[in-house]
Amino acid sequence: MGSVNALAKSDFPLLRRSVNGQRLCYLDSAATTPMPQAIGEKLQTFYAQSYSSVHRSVNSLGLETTNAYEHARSKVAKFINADPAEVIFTSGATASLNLVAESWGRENIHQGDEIVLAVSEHHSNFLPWQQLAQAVGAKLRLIKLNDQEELDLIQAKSLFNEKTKLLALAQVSNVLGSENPVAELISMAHQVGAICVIDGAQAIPHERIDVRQMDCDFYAFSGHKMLGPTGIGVLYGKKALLEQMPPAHFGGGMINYLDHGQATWEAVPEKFEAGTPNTVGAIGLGYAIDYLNKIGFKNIEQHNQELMNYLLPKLAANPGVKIYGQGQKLGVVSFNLAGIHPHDAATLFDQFGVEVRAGHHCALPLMQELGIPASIRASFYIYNDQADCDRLLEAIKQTQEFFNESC
Amino acid sequence: MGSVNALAKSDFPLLRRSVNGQRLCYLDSAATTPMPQAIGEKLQTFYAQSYSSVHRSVNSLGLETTNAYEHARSKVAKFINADPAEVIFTSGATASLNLVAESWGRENIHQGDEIVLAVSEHHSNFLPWQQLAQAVGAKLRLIKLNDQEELDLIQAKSLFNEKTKLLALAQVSNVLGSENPVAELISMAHQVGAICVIDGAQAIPHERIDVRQMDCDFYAFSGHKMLGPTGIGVLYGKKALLEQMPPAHFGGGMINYLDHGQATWEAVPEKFEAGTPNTVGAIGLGYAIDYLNKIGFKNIEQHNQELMNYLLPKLAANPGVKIYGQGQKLGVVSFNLAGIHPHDAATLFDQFGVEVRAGHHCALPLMQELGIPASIRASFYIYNDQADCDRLLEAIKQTQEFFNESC
Amino acid sequence: MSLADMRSLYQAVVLDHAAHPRHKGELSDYNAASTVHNPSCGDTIKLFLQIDQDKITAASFTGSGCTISQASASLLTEAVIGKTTAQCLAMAKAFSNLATGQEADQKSIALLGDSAIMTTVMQFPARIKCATISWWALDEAIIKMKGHPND
Amino acid sequence: MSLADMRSLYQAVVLDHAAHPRHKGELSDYNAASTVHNPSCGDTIKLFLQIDQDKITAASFTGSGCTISQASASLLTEAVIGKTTAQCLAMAKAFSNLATGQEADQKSIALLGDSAIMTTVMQFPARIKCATISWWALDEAIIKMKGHPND
Ligand SMILES: Cc1ncc(COP(=O)(O)O)c(C=O)c1O
Ligand SMILES: Cc1ncc(COP(=O)(O)O)c(C=O)c1O
Repeated sequence: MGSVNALAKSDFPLLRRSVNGQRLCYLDSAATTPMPQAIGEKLQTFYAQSYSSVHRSVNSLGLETTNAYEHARSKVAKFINADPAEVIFTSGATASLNLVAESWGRENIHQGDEIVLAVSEHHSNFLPWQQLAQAVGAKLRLIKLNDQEELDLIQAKSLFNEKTKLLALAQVSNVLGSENPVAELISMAHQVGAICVIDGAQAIPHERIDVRQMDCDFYAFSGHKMLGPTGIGVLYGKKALLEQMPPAHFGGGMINYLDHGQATWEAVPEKFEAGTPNTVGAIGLGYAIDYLNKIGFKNIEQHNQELMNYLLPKLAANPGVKIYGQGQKLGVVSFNLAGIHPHDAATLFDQFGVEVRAGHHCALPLMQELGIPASIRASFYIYNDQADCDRLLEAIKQTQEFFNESC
Repeated sequence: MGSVNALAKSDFPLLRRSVNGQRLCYLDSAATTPMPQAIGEKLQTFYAQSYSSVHRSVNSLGLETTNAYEHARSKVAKFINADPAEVIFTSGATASLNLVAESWGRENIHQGDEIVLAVSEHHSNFLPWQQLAQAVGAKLRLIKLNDQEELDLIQAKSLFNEKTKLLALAQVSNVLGSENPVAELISMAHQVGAICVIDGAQAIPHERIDVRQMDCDFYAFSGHKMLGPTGIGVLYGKKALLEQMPPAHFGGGMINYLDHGQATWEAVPEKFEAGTPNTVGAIGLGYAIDYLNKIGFKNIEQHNQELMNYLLPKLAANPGVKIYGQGQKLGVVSFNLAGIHPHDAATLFDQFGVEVRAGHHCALPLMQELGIPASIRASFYIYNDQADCDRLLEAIKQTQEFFNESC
Repeated sequence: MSLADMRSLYQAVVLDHAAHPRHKGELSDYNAASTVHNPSCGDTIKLFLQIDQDKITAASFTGSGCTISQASASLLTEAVIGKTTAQCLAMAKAFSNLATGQEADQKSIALLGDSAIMTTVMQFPARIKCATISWWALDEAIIKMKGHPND
Repeated sequence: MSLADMRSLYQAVVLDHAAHPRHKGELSDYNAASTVHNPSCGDTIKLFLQIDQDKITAASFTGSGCTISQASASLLTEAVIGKTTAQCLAMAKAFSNLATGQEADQKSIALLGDSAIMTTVMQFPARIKCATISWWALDEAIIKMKGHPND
């Protein structure tokens, strides 16, 4: 073991299991993160001791659950520096982004309008806008990559004009792993009066987010990529915007009154939370936030940076390795091995217990821009250590030998 | 204790807690059900031993999770007698019903068309259709109550005509607790070529569902009302219909290809599952199905019927009690106490640890039809016993005395 | 069960106001009004005010609801008649603060008079909305008519 | 790690077909074709067939993909030339069955010839799709041209 030790590896029993006879080397945190054992136990306790239904209850048990649910909302609000009324619980980042498209988008994007997107957007922040644009006759304008394979700010500048109604942008790309120039792009967008939707799915596990300072209009993320349970996500929106927007889904818990067939809506955030919410999911997300706060983002950032500083030079030194994107990596690195298809490589890695992702990473426009069908992606988080980097490097070496010998 | 013993009460630690110094008497199962301890433990084990991301993985760990997720889908399919490709996982019944409105509804309901709904629909099966109708200029036609306060089949017959495009109907009302004449209404709807959306949220915990035999076109329900975790639900749809429908949400995992800006969709059910699903929620729903199958619907139905047979005559014998709906009750009974507002009654009940629901139960059109602002609802399930009925009856008596003395 | 707790919520004066609400019915003349719903139960309170030279000269309410909401509305109408709109806004804020367990300034509390009795609802968190909705209606009716105090 | 397992997946003939695919490129004359994507990785196979009097007289493919999908497509083209469309449909079904660990009838297996080697992919569930997509394309191309066998 080198100097980079895992933060709290022992909290994750999953990482002690084996895969194909090897101890698991989990390098797919950008897809989803394991949940700390203690959070699972707390959720179990909640189900066993307090679980009931939220809202609309006049009984004590229901109130306990409602308070726990709203307490989770407050934790999220504090975590991203928002007001609790600005925090909408959804089933995940994809649902959050669709909500913006279905509610704000349908009301505000019209024929001839333009939407600016990065070519590196995840399908979840690409397709909703593409489909909306097709439906209303608006136009997508793509921020391309410069020769560092990072977003091209100069080209981006030329995309904004008085027709631009929206900027949809990932804070951190799930393929390139680099932080996009969000501040600059938001300011370009706001200068022409456009609204900014930031997809924070890959950023929020890695850095302290302050939506007010960022001045984004919407911010979306998922719980399962930040040590929380599955099926829960968040949409932050500026209150003034949320208040003007119509609800996107309809059902229990989101109306104020229904009279002569006319419905009026509850205040935000309830207006956007039709139906029984994922109560325990939200509470679990709250626990994940407690956990991250306890470790502290200073430690998280430093840890991941040290891992990258260790790994990247060694990876780059391998002449058969092509790394995509030359920016600083937030724990995520995508690459290809010369002459070896990423699927074949991943199958070999898997035999070593090294679990990476191979494919297009739900970023086909970026793959097309990079001129590749797919890539290998290794993504690291607080429980990974230098030994995991070494195992990846060794798996790469063996894979290269296997295919070079064989061919 | 009388002859009606609870089925498996000991599996639910929640029911051993106290509320306001009294042992909990949980009579709000129509809102949500507690989760058996063993399911929580299994989910914890899953997170600790196998959890990873579904789909799009070429690694062994991801495949394990994908298999568990798809196995849960097969369990659901078998449970309702459908094909796995016809089972879409959603975040709950509300999301399922909105999905039908957003996808099938927007394509197929046009100006001048008519939608038939029961006046007793839950807001989650009322508002999506009301809003759609308002948006496109279609018309809602309501099935009213007869003098038994059950759906009026004779009046219903007069509502169907060649303009009817859709019947949206709860199988069991969450207020009246009675089974609606689903077979008759579906057949009326199909005769005029209309599509049938059945809201099974209240039926599925109580009886064996066979969607093929029922011949509904869509069927929606939630996991958290059938002993499963929160944040998971199902939309069943006939495969031929699902295949024709456009997706309602867009994101990772639901496209087949994206080329020159044109997206083509994955096959069903993936087409409708954009984004990372509530993997563990779906697996938990699978465990809940195992649990229900083990107890057996014959036992569940008999148990709930025995409870109702015990409770209802005693409740009806109290001259200050007005019960709504004269049909057979599937564990759910709504009533009011003469001269006492349901909120005041529920607050008193709560002091006795008797947790009921008081309010409009997200069924304002029904409340307006019944001419009341709200009601008390007591709902029973497998863990309730005769002692719970007695405690409700006692709470009613004390509440009546309290307010009658006081006034 | 603690019937004593119940008696503190349902005091004689509360039950009396609920059973015999004061100023119930629509005012024949009014120049400010507001309707507020309690979405959790479907209860509705509509409040009517006649405001002359910034003073409440008449107040009434309609709508159905539980003992708590009816009594609170009835007590409210008694408390506000004769008060200035500024006093009313201060009272609404004080009531809402007290009912949710927060502090309020003594002067405003004094203005509440008998109506302050409803703030015992604080001990029954599930019922706080029942007691406060008529005060929200007051706040809203005045602001709708006069604009926001800071405008 | 078991490199032996890897050798059973990546046998010499597989690597050879992947490195030197047979019949790669668009046919100048063809009367049936189909494109199939593997949505999990973005791989694409486009298959071209010339069918004369119900016999495959020429076959080729284009598209990019992993060793498994390229080798499988290459082996497929070799296997189908000279077969009838009915034989091809039977082969596609047999291949897909074997690759997913199910049974297939001996006659169809015999028709597969060398291409059957790809069904060892069965031991690598994550890669089954890679091996089968060219066979789906075959099935689709024939059915598109001729209609469903039961029609
Ligand atoms: C009849 C009925 N339909 C639909 C729903 C909505 O279910 P959910 O809130 O879980 O989405 C409910 C419960 O709230 C219900 O009782
Ligand atoms: C950048 C980015 N955006 C959006 C998403 C979608 O998140 P989810 O699948 O949890 O909805 C992901 C992850 O899949 C992502 O990496």
